[in-house]
Amino acid sequence: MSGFRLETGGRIDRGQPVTFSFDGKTYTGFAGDSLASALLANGVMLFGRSFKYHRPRGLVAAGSEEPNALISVDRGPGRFTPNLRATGVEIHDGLKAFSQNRWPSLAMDFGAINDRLGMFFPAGFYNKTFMWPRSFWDRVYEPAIRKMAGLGDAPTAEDPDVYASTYAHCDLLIIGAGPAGIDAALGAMDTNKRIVLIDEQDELGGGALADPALWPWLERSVKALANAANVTILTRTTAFGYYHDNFIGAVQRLTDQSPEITDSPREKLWRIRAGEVVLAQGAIERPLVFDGNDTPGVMLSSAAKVYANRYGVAVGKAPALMASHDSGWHDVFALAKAGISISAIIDVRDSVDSALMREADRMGIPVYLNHAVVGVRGRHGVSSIDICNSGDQRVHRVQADALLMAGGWTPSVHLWSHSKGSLKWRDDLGAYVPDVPNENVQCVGACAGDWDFGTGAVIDMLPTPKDQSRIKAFVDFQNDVTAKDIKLAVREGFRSIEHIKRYTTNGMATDQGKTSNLNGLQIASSALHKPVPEIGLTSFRPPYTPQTFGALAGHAKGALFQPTRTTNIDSWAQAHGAVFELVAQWRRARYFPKSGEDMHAAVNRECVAVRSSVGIFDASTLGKIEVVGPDAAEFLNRMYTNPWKALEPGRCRYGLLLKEDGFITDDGVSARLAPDRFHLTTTTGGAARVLNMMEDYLQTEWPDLDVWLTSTTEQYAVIALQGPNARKVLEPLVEGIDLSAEAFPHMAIREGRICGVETRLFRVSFTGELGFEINVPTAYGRAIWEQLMAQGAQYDITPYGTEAMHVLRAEKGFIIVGQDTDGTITPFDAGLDWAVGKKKPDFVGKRSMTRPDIVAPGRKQLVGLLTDDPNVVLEEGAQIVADPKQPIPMTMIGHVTSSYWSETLGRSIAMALVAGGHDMTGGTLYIPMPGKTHTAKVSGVVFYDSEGARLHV
Amino acid sequence: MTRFSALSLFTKAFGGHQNWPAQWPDAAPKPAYDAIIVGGGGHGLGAAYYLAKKYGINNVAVLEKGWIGGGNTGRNTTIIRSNYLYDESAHLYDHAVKLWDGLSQELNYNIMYSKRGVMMLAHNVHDVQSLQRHINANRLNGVDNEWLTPEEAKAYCPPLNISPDARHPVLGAALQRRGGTARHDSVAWGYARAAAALGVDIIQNCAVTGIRRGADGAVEGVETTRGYIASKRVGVSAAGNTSVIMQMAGLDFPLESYPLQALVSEPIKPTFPCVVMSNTVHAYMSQSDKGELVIGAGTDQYVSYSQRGALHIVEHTLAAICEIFPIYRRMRMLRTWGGIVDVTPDRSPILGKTPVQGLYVNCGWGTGGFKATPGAGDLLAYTMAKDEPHRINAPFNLDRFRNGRLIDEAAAAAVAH
Amino acid sequence: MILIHCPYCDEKRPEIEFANAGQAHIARPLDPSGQSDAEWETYLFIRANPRGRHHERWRHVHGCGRFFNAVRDTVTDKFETTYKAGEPRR
Amino acid sequence: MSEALIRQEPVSETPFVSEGIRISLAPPMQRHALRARNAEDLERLLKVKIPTKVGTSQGGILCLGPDEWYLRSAMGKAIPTGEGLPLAVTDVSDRSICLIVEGQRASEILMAGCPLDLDQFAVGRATRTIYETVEIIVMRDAEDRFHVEVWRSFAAWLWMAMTTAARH
Repeated sequence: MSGFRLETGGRIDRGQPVTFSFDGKTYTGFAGDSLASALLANGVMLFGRSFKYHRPRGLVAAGSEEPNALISVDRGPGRFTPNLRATGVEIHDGLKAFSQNRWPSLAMDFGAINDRLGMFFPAGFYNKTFMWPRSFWDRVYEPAIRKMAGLGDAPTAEDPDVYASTYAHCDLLIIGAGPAGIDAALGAMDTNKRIVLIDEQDELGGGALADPALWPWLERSVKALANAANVTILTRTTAFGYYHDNFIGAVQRLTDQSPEITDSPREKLWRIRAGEVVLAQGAIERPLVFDGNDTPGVMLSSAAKVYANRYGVAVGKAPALMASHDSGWHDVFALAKAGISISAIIDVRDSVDSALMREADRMGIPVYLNHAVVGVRGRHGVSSIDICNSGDQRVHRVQADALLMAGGWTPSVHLWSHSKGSLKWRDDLGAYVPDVPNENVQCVGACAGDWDFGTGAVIDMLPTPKDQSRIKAFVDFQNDVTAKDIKLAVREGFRSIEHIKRYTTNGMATDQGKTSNLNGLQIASSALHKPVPEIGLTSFRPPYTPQTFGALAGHAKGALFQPTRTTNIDSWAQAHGAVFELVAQWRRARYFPKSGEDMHAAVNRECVAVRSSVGIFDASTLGKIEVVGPDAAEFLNRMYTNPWKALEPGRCRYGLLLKEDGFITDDGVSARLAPDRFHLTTTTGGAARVLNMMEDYLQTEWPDLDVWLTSTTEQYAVIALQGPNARKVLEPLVEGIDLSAEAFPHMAIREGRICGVETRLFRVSFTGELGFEINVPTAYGRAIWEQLMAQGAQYDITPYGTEAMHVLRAEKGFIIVGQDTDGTITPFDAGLDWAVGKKKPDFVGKRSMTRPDIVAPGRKQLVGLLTDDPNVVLEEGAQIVADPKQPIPMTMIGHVTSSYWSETLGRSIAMALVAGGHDMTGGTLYIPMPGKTHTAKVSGVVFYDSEGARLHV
Repeated sequence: MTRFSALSLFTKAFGGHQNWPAQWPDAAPKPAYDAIIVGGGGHGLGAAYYLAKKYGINNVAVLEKGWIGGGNTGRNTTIIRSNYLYDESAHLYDHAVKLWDGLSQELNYNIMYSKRGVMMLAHNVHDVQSLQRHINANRLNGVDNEWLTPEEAKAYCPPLNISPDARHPVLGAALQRRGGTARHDSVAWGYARAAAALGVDIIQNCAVTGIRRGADGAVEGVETTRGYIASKRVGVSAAGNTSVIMQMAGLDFPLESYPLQALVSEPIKPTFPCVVMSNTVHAYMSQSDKGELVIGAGTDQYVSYSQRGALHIVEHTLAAICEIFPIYRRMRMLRTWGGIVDVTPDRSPILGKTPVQGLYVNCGWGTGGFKATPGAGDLLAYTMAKDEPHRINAPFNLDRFRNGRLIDEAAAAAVAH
Repeated sequence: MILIHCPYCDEKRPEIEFANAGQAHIARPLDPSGQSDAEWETYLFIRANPRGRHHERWRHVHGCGRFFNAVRDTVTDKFETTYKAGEPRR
Repeated sequence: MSEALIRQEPVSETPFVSEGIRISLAPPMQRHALRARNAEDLERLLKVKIPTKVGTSQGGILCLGPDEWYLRSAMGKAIPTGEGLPLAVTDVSDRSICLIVEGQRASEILMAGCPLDLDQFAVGRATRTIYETVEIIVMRDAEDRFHVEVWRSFAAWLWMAMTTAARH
């Protein structure tokens, strides 16, 4: 009643025994066995439990279409993989496999109670119940449903394996290395085309692997291809998706077949661009739909042939065949030749090719034409079958320990359909075949419907005298979809095949309907009394078979996931204990704690140092753009809100950039180096966006302007030296620049040398103190920084990070775009009226600022906030109300954008966007927080040195 | 309408489930209706249902060019939440969340609304500020949303990687406990069944090919592949295809349609208890009741109606998922699919009247329409019934693109300095 | 990943080198201040979004850096042609 | 004094060597972005021949776009700025570093992350392109040698990505 190893035959290496385990029990197979064939050879028929009813299930197929035999493999910590098909797992010494979806054991599964209660769980049952009492859904029903569902267990530890990825290019990509694919490769081998031949199995051959007569040809062909310099062969590789313009995704499995765990990649993603694609993916045999067709031991006849001829395994001692197609006859003849005794051939047709009859007769196999299997005896394996004469309805029993199904063939048009090639229905095949291509692609062999398997009858399900509403005739084995589920769906008004699929879940299991879609269509067609082409076909979408997340992520893991950009000075900060933050793609030093300091203490110290002596800050991440050409000033004048034409060379200006919708998108201080050369700065996160925006206007709107833009963000390391002692630190190191206040005023730029290195030295300040920003070629950034640190030691120079920078600028009321603005703020809202050139006829965003809502009263405007309790530091993002006593939902009139403790002022400060805020100065606002409502007075945004006396020294 | 219950399931089981009636009749178009909804997704079917249920307009047809629920309703990642920043958005989405609660009972159809919580991750200081702002605004708007430390986030969602060494470390999260998921197909089917029971005609395989307007410019009816159908009230709820329909009425819209992909893993036993979203890393995920990990990918960059996305989008999405949840690296992608999302300039929807009398629109939900389904349906129905918007959808008018009163949630999450 | 013919590089290059830049042939008004609110709205926001033949812009940002125009079918995603910025609409 | 200052490079100055592949940091050089409507304007300024076919190189000058060139020259060579002329010369010497990728597997390693068909990329060709998400300029210097220019802050990532691919 179960499978066994044949004395001879197969492509396995009988000299190489392999020991493995399944559910803790040790078995032996041979090198070349799949887990399925090895277990079958050991008499194992029961492989798993079905999704919904937990019915015992055995093998249906021998390839990647297998719906039932899903197992988990454990290769050690973090290397647990659920839901693998036993048919695709190559055995190796020490392989540990486990069955799934059963408790406590595969043979005795409590979940099988669902099968007994199956009549209450038809398709869509969950829509109809579990609604009362209402609160039970979240707490009782849903958790129970979730626990019953699912297949294998989830992994619980991080996968230690690595994955690789690559692009590849070829002139001819052949997918599928059965006889048709190999012929295509041989035919093109002598051209100068670069050919890639891929196949999902561990060796080339496809269907030929189960046909010993073809093995000599196969060996010759594989050798020829392997020796051809222009042919790349990828085995264990699944082409899973066909994307635009002949771009194919494929995953190659590299290490799972090996007993050793190494650090080489487990799988590799191939992203292949092909000139021409040949699809030779073959066809998949269709099961037949009848009561008991899911009993372990009922399988595809082609699979039985694969087990016998490729693996040397008999699926039973006396299998019977249930056929509607000639191919099954040929398969059992092959089994008979391999020494397996066939108990009967049953065919639903009333006549078949006389040659088949003669051959069966010659082999002494009893034949029952015009008969159908109507029942299968045995729970964990087949013991006998009941067959019924379709004419006189007489039932009689046939002894058999396995039942093979031959229901015809379904061409594998998955990738063809991914590529948006059209399909046409062929009544004679009962299948869709490729029609008009959408890419440079052709289908050859069985996937084009071109095969020599003979012919067959196209039926929805086997005829039966039983009450069809009482039998379980499965269509989708894994998802437990029966013929009556499909009929129920139709009865309930689901008429589109997509609806039927979704309502019944037919074809939505991990085998993606490879064995169930066409049977489902036929049954729906009968139920709807409409021909199949009028019902349509569910769309095929990648992947062809399930693919590992890790493989699709490729190398992008850990540090390779996304680049972390660092400045030239970053290594110094790291060495000096900086705490970092991530800003856009950059890593920036946030503060430099001394031993025992928390962020608060460190930031206070850093701020005080800048105000009282001198601080040093790495500003290298600021975006920089060099704008060069005779029309440079004209261009900037059109882009920015401010006027630029009159700016003298050697001077700087704060620039405010809007999008065309009138809202602030970026800002920065820029310098005119020469009449035709500007050095722009942007925010850190805005660098790429601003350059792209400027290029867009320049290339598209104003192509007549003679001006060019070059990103210089990474050309310069930028060191901000800020504080009353900044000049003293700098002076000894600089050559060729007079640093005196008269010669080098605030908002000026000079070129010269520092420590012998060329520098663009800005006198600018984002802190309100005397300050310089030293631009030097990036490679010297750290060296110059260290020179400044050494020179500044006498002034106790203090490195500060982005957090202190934020506090210092907030004390001065300088905004940070993206924090104090949020993409809906105009210059007027932000109190930056002064930065808008009133006389300019146009600039980007100007027109939008006169739209009705932008000029309407009540817009949110940037103000300062001083809490009544100076020790309260408001939460950034806290909401502001005028009336704290109102009920929820409250009318919020604004929110806190920036808020800090100012050590310099000995109190908290905040900035906020408040509706009509510019007219509220001195008024009291409320900030309701959990447990306490804070009060604050509206102020200007400049909290420190409002005259700017400290700047101009 | 046969009432659904455990009892009816039980009794019908003994009849072999032979006598369940159609959940909605497959209607043929009548010559005229009091109102027509173009688009048989959740939003459109919901609008038809509420027109009949709440606003007394029962002579309604829903015209669907394919099969109901076949557009974005059946192609999304089913996330439900309302923790939006701006008052307008918070009110709009919270209106929907309130309707989600109890919808199964109201429709007598289990749409499997699962309040498992939606967690949004903060990966940098800017994210923290942005989420805090959301939480504060939500609190005063009466919308639940709370801050979790990394450890609390991990306790709520154990697969989360909170290592500070991660490329995008988790600095905290905002959790809306009322957020969650629902079963997308069931929403369409449940509304269809309930609407049909109130007299609404659900007409599938009926594509609108033209909009007929009278001499006064007002809508008179629609041309379809199944003939002309008259109605003085036409509501368009056609997601990605809105621009095409609106052009039939001579209206150009501020919309662009992009492919959006999503994917699921093979089903596994319960492992992922909530919904997690990360805007910085660009990934979001939940686990369906069937056991599949449901993952949203990004949009492709170009306008397309092909429902076909690119591989590199999937690569980036799964790389992101594997960074946040490294235990799933060996999981396998089972199925991918694509939808067509219509996106407005401020990425907020348009829901209200149009310049054409009698023509109403509900569109522009971008990647976030599913969560709004009951609310959008109700508000479209209100607007069509009263010929004026409800105060909740009044701000989501077309005029905002002219007067500048945009509702730009994405801009508020804004740029980093 | 679609292949895009860059009219400046004169070869087909992979999509990830490019950035889509929205609908083509929307010229910025020469005198924005003379635009009505409705005209300005049309310029800023109204888009054809056709199902079928679509004029769009791309920038070969990780290539030659140029913006150019394309005609592409939005149902098949196939390009009909691409041409340089400034050339007449095709 | 600059001789005394240490240049800090973002990747190791020790080459990565594995079977069929060597990846090393090129010595410092000058780099200039050259822009003009007409190549002749640059030729007049620089007194050298400027290649005009996009994607090619000649004499250390890469034609990256219809109005964009990339000049690589030895340290210390004076490059005029062209002030007042209808063109732009911008010093970007330190913006990038150059990785030299050489050996039989050079194109294979590059194609691990670069979507171009580099096996068909003739010697002398040069173009800006991308390696996964990072922009690079790739030049084929010889049959088995490529120069890869990458912005400094991305260099460490690119080094790691390419050496990882090479190990695989």
